[in-house]
Amino acid sequence: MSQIMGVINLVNEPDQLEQLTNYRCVSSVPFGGRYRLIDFVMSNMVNSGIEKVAVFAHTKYRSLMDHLGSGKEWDLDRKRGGLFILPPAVDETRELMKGDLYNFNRNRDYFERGSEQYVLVTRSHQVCQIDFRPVLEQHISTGADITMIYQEVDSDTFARARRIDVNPDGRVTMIEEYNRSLKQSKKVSMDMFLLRKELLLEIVERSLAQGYDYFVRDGIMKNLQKLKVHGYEFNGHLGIVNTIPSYYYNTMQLLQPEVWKELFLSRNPIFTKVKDEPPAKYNSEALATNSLIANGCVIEGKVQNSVLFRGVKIHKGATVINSIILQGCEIGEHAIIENAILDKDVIIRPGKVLIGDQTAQFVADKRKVI
Amino acid sequence: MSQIMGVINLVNEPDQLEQLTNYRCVSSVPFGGRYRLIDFVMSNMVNSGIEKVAVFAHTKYRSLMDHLGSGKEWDLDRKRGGLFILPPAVDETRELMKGDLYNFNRNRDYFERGSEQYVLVTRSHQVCQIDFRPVLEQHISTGADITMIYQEVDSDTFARARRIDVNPDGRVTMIEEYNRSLKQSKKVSMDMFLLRKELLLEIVERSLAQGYDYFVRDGIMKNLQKLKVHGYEFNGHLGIVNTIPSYYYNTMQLLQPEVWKELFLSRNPIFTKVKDEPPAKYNSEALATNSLIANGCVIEGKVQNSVLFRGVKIHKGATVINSIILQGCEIGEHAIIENAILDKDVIIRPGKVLIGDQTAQFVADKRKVI
Amino acid sequence: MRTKECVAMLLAGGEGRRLGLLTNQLAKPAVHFGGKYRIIDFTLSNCTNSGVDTVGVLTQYQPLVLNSYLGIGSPWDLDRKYGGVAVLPPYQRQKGADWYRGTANAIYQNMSFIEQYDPEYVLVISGDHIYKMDYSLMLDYHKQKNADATIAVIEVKWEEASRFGIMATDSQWQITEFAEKPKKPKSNLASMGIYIFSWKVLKEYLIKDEEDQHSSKDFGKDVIPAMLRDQKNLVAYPFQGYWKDVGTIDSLWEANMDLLENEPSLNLNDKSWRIYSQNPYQPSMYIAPGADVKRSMINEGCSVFGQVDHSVLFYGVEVAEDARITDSVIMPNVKIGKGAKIHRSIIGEGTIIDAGAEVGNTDGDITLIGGFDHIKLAEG
Amino acid sequence: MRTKECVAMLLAGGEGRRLGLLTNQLAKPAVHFGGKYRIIDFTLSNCTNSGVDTVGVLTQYQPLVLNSYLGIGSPWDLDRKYGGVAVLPPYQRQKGADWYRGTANAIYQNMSFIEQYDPEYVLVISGDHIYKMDYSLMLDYHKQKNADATIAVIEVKWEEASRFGIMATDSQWQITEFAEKPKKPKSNLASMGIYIFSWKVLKEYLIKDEEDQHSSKDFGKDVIPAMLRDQKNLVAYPFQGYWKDVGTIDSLWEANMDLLENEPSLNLNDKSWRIYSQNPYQPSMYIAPGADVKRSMINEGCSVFGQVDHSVLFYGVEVAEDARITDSVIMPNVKIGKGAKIHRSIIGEGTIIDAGAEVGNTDGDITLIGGFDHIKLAEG
Repeated sequence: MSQIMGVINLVNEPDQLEQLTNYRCVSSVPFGGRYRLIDFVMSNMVNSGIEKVAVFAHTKYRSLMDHLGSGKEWDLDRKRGGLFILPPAVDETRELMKGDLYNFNRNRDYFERGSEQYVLVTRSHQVCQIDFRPVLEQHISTGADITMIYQEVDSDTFARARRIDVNPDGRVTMIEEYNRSLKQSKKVSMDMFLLRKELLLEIVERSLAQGYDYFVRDGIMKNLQKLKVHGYEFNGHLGIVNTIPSYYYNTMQLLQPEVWKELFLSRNPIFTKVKDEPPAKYNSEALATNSLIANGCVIEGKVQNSVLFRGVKIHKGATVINSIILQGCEIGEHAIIENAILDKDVIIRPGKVLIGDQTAQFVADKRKVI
Repeated sequence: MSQIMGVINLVNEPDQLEQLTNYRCVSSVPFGGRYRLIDFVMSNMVNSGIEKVAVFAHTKYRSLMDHLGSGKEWDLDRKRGGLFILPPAVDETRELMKGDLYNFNRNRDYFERGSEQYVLVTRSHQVCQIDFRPVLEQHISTGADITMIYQEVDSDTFARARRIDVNPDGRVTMIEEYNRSLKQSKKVSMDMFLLRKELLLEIVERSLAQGYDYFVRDGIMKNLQKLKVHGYEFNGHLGIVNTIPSYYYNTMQLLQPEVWKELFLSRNPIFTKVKDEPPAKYNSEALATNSLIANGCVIEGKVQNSVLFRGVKIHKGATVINSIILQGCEIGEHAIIENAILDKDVIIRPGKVLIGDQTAQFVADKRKVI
Repeated sequence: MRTKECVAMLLAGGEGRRLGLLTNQLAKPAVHFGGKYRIIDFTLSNCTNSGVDTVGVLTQYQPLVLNSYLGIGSPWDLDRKYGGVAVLPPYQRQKGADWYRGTANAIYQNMSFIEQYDPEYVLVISGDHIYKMDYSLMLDYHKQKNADATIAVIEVKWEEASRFGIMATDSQWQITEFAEKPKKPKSNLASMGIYIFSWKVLKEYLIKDEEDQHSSKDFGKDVIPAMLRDQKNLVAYPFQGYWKDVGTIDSLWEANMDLLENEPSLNLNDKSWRIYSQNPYQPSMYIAPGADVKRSMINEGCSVFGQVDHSVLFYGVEVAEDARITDSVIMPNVKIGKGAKIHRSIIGEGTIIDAGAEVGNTDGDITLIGGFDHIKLAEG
Repeated sequence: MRTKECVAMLLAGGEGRRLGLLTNQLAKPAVHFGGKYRIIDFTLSNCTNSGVDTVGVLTQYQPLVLNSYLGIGSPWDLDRKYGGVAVLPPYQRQKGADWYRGTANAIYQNMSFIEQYDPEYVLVISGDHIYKMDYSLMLDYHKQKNADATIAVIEVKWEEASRFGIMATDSQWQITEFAEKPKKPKSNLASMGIYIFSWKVLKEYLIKDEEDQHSSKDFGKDVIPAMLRDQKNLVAYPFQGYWKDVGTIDSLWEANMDLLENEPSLNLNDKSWRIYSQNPYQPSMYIAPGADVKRSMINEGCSVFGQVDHSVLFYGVEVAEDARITDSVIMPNVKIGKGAKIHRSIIGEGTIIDAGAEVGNTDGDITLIGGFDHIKLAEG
């Protein structure tokens, strides 16, 4: 049995995904042709042997609930443990404005009932393949109070993320607010924290008693002197996805075969909700290169440097370049789509031309007919 | 395939269940030793062949979600159709104050996607065994726009319910507000309405356009002249449960063997969430009469005219009379409980004496230690 | 307990000898088809789409893969509280043990399974045909004709008729004659191996047939002829549409190729009649720069760097640069090396084709490579 | 694919002849026990509570009830994406077909099932004992002792020792001798029929044993003695606690009665070690005014108007007024008429006892009434 219980904390998750989160929360934004963002951290937890995962839902979580269902796809539809989707108590509407620690407190039950010693608190917008078992090993061997996972990045992440400083002993000496001084450190927090359950509950209680209600800002950043916070460096591929530029950039990263392989062809699958779509169909005029194509697609035109979600239909003579086309879209004959993100079920009429810029993509809302 | 889609409408469900709904909505109030109120209407729908059921959740629905899960226990965890738990969109908090038609409108999707011609709109607090198939037959044969189910009652229901008048042709001529003029009619609405999907959507649209947002009050009562509303008389056992007196009265009704048999031993089971409790255990000093006892109970004392939920422990020398004891309660040695309703996990210390009145029961909150 | 109006019994015991290496470790209904499916998916999806929610699957030969594939039927929405999929292997009774000795005997041995649902009708189908059919319409027809047995029939080419069970009917579709693989067929109406029986009648004939020492315990050879002799009301149910027995390598290959038409007569993209299947965890397929894919079906988890023309690729297939695949069926997890050439072939699951190797010919017979094989570059 | 450290193989093929009428239509592990359970629930719950999530269940005799009872293992939380419960009946291969010819042969025939998980250890258990045991502790012990095979043992009464497989061990619990049902037992350490093997070693011995023409293909009689002869490291794992073989009517009755103590040694109310079972849809039990229930376990769906003393009632049992039941086990859906008397009996599922009828005696042998019987009032 795992010693860790997982918490995927969606309360006030940083969100600058604009139209993509009009009708859904960050965690349920479609990503990578057939997934939703939350699939990555959920699968990472399950693949690391974690058998109990709570999702602290907050707002716009209807599509998330539909996606997660009973947790069956992640083997989390268990009698003991398994998946717990914990929505906020909506009858007290003022509480929606409060910080995440307030939610943690409302869910003390979840923590107290489990026999697990450790809690892993994460967000849902980190795209990666990570094994949490070595993190626990390091946590125990360093004797840290809290172990936070970070990555040293070379370039801009295009996302909202906190930079941190780590001293040579591995201790975290500073955590900054989101993007406040972007270039000071190359170390980016992955917003994943491992700590003993008792400590977490203590932080919740102490912070709330003092009127503070944010886990990272109030519970951890303010206590860096008192608490021994260690960093765990993650070296695999990482995509932090909470802005439109980071969404586009990290999707296009998947077209590098080594990234695609690391994320999807390791021995640890990324699980997601099953759809019964037939294999993708290419007809005699299909012309597809450097693209990811999901099942249910029918390709009769040209597709280049693009990611097509399930059930996309590209009609004859149509061209799709450098674009992300979500589930169920239909691109009419001879239409041209370039540098675009089309949300689900968008219909592009024959002959239409939509061209965005590499740095400012054309984004079409769900179900739009253009 | 059924021609009916079900909607269990929890928006502003009449609730005077006091402490029992402090932490849960009406639909998830425990009832009858091992059920929750919603089990009855859910099972009735499923047993009538309805394969698609939406629950329009509103407030305090966390325990409801936990109870319903994926709908597996009702065989509603289906790829096509099945159970849909539709919470309100909590990010727009003002909307929680609005009437149910507003919710219907937000869920047009659910209605429009189904191929079913008819919608059955119900509440969750009617305890009965009803087959909806003859209701549809009558609906078609009378050519009614709306068929509403009612019962002619002899005595007070102790509940909040609307009285109606039906003329000799079966047409509903008047629907009153809750309990406004209690004794005018003996016909009580069971808050179950069958109508064509298109008509429902039309009512939603028209009412909202005029600024009205309550289904029964605005959509039906105001249109009794325009719409052909027929009554369907239900003759089986009925318990309307939305006040403390009606909760107590209708629970005690279950101690009549003919009521117990009609509700639970017909060919149509009342489905509920499974718990893995062993059979009830009676030791050498047990003395139990005229009671309902669920699995997991251990009886070492005296139980009389009472309903014990799962996992209740009655210690030696303790006495429980005319009471309803919810799941997980423990009654200490030589304690005396009479005319009481104990919510879940209440602990009564040895020797305590708690005696309520037949007309005003002693009610103990969940997890209280007395 | 509640009753079921119609219970389906799916014969999935076939060894499928004519599929050679493909059925070495696998019952025929479990053979891969159409880039994603197994053959049995089509019959099971027909059941669920027709509202038939109780299906007994009779297994006997190499059932391990099939059993674990079927599970409790969730992929086909057949995991029902009451009914659903039940796998029915042969078993021992107090009187002794029996393997199934023919299709009719297999049903006979499972009469108690059927009886528990007290059905009025029993649908008997097999797990080795590719087609989409609404059995509920056939049941309506059976009732309307007041039949004792209804047999679905399809017109086949005259020259192929002698390979099938052939029916002669009157103008009301009443069956007047039934001949199993006749040398000189009197009609081209072939049995599709899909029967609806009124259960009372079938039960009587199963018991009679079981007692008959000379019977081979087969529906086509024994039970149907016996009913005809007794002048039971047997009617034919004419079916139009795609239907294919994929019992040979050639027909399996052909049925796969049929899917590659621009408008195939078996439409897998029809949302009102989905073909359900177990979905393994695979990412979207990756098409590399320089790849060329035409007239093909490719499943998730594939990566294509080379050329694929007029072929079907199952999940997890890798096609390296400059490899070329034409007119072929590539089963799951096959790895095809750089510059390899594959023509008119069926390549079994998990096989590795080395760089530069060649398999098959651009015309003539279909080449079959079994599963988990390793094809090396021919020397010289 | 991922591997599993330990795979369990559960032998559930037993016909259980000594349980007479109860196993007419039912394999022994499917026999009802304890007011709510079937015997196999205990082993399956032990697996899931011990973290063993891959269980192959070997069936052969009358498996229909057992198969549909097991489903995909959801009641025991064993419906896993990878692993979980798999029902393994005998089957046909290309080489031919075989029924299981002994416990070792049953495992031998399913080696490919085990190998797919590439386990280090295999836990062999049977489905006909009542006990609660944490197999993970036994596995820890097996590893710590660096054993090739570990056999769980329990001290039995000396006079009963000759009914069991008896072990002699040294002070380190190393097994020095193993005798199957010895006439003159050298110890009272009995095998509980629970083995952990290192898979590599077991595999080698299964293959050897299969080739041995003289072997009866049994763990206790052939495989363990062969290992001992070769001086493999066999250790005993001493178990303390409740354990009962319920292979006879007497022992089945006794084990049921054991549950009725005020503090039974097998505690079913332990929330940290729940015994899981399929839960039929039944309401709370109803106790009428005038009823008297003492020292008993009564399941949901029962209605009691009469007297019940020191008895176990399964679901759906009706006890009419003035009926009196003592020292008995009443299986599901039995209807007991007014004034009927039942003493020291086991009444099979669905049986009807007419008003005024009497069954059993207040002392002496246990009376067994089979399922779906009808006991009428004796004349005169």
